[in-house]
Amino acid sequence: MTIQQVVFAVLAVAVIGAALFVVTTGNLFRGALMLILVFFGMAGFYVLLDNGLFAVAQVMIYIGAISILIIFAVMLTRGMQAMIPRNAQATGAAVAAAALFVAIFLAFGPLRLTVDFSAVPVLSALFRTETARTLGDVPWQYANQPVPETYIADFGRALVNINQYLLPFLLIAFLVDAVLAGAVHLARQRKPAELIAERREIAEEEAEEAAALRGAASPEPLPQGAMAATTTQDH
Amino acid sequence: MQNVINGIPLWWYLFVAAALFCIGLYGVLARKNAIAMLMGVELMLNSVNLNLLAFWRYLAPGSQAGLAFAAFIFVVAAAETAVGLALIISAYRSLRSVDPEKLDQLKF
Amino acid sequence: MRTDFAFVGVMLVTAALLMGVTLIAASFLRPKKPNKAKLDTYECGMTTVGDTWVQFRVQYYVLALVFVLFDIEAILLFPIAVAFNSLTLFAVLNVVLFIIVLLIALLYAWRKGALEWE
Amino acid sequence: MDVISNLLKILSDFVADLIRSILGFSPFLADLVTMGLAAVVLITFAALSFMGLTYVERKVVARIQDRVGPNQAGPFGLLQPLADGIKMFTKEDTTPASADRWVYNLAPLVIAVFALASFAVIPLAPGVVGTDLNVGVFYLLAIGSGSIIAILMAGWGSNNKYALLGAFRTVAQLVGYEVPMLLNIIAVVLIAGSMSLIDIINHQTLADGNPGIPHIVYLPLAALVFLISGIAETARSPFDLLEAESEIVAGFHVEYSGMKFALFFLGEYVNALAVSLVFTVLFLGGYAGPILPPYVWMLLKAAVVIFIFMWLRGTLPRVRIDQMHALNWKFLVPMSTVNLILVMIAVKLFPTSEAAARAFGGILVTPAAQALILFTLNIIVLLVSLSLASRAARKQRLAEAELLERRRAANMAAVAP
Repeated sequence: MTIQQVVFAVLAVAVIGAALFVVTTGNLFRGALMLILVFFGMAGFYVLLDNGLFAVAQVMIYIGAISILIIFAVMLTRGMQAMIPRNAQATGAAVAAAALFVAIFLAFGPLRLTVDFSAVPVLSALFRTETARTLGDVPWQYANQPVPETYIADFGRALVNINQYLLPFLLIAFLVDAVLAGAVHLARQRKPAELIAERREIAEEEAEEAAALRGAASPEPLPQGAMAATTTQDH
Repeated sequence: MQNVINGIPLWWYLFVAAALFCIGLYGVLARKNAIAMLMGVELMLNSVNLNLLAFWRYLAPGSQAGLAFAAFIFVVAAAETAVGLALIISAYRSLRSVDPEKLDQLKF
Repeated sequence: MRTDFAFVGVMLVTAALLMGVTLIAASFLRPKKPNKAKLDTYECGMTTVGDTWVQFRVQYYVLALVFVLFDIEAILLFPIAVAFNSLTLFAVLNVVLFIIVLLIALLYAWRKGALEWE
Repeated sequence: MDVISNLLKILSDFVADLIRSILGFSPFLADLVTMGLAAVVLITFAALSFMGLTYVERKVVARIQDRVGPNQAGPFGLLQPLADGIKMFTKEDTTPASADRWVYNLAPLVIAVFALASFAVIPLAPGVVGTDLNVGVFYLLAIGSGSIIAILMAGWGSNNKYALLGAFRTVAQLVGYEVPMLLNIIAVVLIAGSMSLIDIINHQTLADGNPGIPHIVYLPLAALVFLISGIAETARSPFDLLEAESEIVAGFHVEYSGMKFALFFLGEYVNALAVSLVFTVLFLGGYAGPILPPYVWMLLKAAVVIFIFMWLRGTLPRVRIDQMHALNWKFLVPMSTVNLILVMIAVKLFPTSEAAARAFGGILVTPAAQALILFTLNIIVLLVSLSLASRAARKQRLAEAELLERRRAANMAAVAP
């Protein structure tokens, strides 16, 4: 057991435990904090992979930017207290996720498995040409090299090299432009009067729908709840 | 053939990444809150990034492909979160709910 | 593992340990006489009204959003800045184009009033 | 002479050798103990400077405001920080009943740890540095985001309207002022060609070890903006909106008392110290200097920067929140961006090294000539943006005055028969 292995094990346990907490908790803010722990653990993995640049970029982008956006959103959409953590398809989702994990592990894990397709009727119909296939213990083409000392500068050069990643690099700028335009439009400050009018419209439509469904002659009165728009003073 | 860097074989990283991806998948499928679903998506993107950088380190440390893709995933993840959360906030302000099952009004 | 980052880890752990020990030591030294008034939320002596989760302005979110834009710019520009001496003029002009396009995004947000406070 | 100038280096090497000879049976353990000891020394240095700074700051601000400042505890009040420490230690610490206990108690720890972590990469003398990361300045920027998370934790964990509001305000401020800061750091990295703090200092030092041209001559505008955003990042006056007692009590740490409050305080001061040290490294040439030993130069330069912080605190009034955001987003950020673009093109057209000239023709110039070109460029950008800003401000004032005038006229018309 080398020190790196110990660090890896600690990070792995922390990351997976925190991730499980994130997807099961009812308290969204604590979930966001645990998500930050996951991001931090990821930065630790990148350090173990000899990539300091991306470890730092991970902290900068995920913890410094994305987490803050998520926490702001959690705080802006209050009512996360007593949140129901899962929906009706949770069991199915858990089974699907577990099945996917087992499948990935069998296909790419360290165990070498030989599956004889001809023995199983369904599989033999699916994979007609092959009779047997080896799963797991993939023979990756290992490079056996250290990371070059100049990997940061190399990466910088590759980003603006026209034969490498110049086009995606420039597209990022336009993507970010579009994101900002859309998000600013969506999250703009709306006047209370505007909001009330919108909600009244929705309520009317819903009432009309309900009336049309029931085939009643007279439309129902507007539901009270829909009208009670908050005009709370923003801080 | 078994290649070990810093005492860690490649499949350890793949294992963690797969576990994280599946946890994220569960989060996306099983949560009742749009922000929580977005957190699940973040977990999945992170696991993909871990895979990319692990393969970069073990298979091609001299090339820039793994780094470039990981960097673009950073960018796209940030963009996706920004727009996603703006949508959720906008929907919340109109409808007072962040439950995707309740957001069946195609208007907003 | 890059040994240079090992020290960062040691630093984080040591700082957490030292600060944690300070907190725990203080908890033994200090008096502990809680009463209801002390444990109340401090709002200038007034009784707390309503929920803490008053509605906040979306402005905060929009500012964080513009920040994310520049954060993205930064993680891509730092490696380029390190490699700057070996870039061609064409590459540099493309980087300039990149920054200008982001500046346009900022100007758009400005014109849309996203940067106005009040 | 040589012994004195390399005192820190010799001492640290001696201790490292000692540990290695004692723990010779296990090199790994020896390394771990050495690193742990270095960390403890750095943290102690930061904590002691925090105590010293509180005293100095109170004295300096008192002098500016024509007061005496602390003068009761010990000679000249020198024992005041100690007295404060004892008070903080023995003060009762209340946790509000409605607080989210875990988050509430963890927040001060997180803020202190991340503030101290920045000392891991700051070089204090040649060879005396926690670790020379090749992503040094980037690391410093990233580690700053940890304190933002801690502030949000404190605001949410306290379950208090004022705390949450203060946290929101503070985070909006910190996040905003990080942008001009990183834009200007990119400009410095561009010139130095490396993100390592040691390389950045070396770029400001001549080959024979004498001080060369500091970056403040290359990029005066970047230095100015970095200083302003550094003050805002550490939430010091005039950007101390989070402590606006009259508006939001005391910001996000309103519920904290005793040792936890002390940790927030420590985080604040350690951050200010770190910003001044980083400013010294990035723009003032770090530890390079004639005659005096390097560590003295480093601390002297940092002390000057810190004094500027205190001076500003003593003289400037607090800005309004809308002014604070407008200054950042409408002035500093566009100006820094334009400056960065111009610096990029200028550095490419007038390279100083053979290698850079090979990549693209350009005109090979000496560092002094490049510094002169960039200096002129920076000053031009500064003057142009100042004149643009003052014109826009005048326009706005006139528009406001006109609006007021029109309103008054309307009122008069309504009153008059």
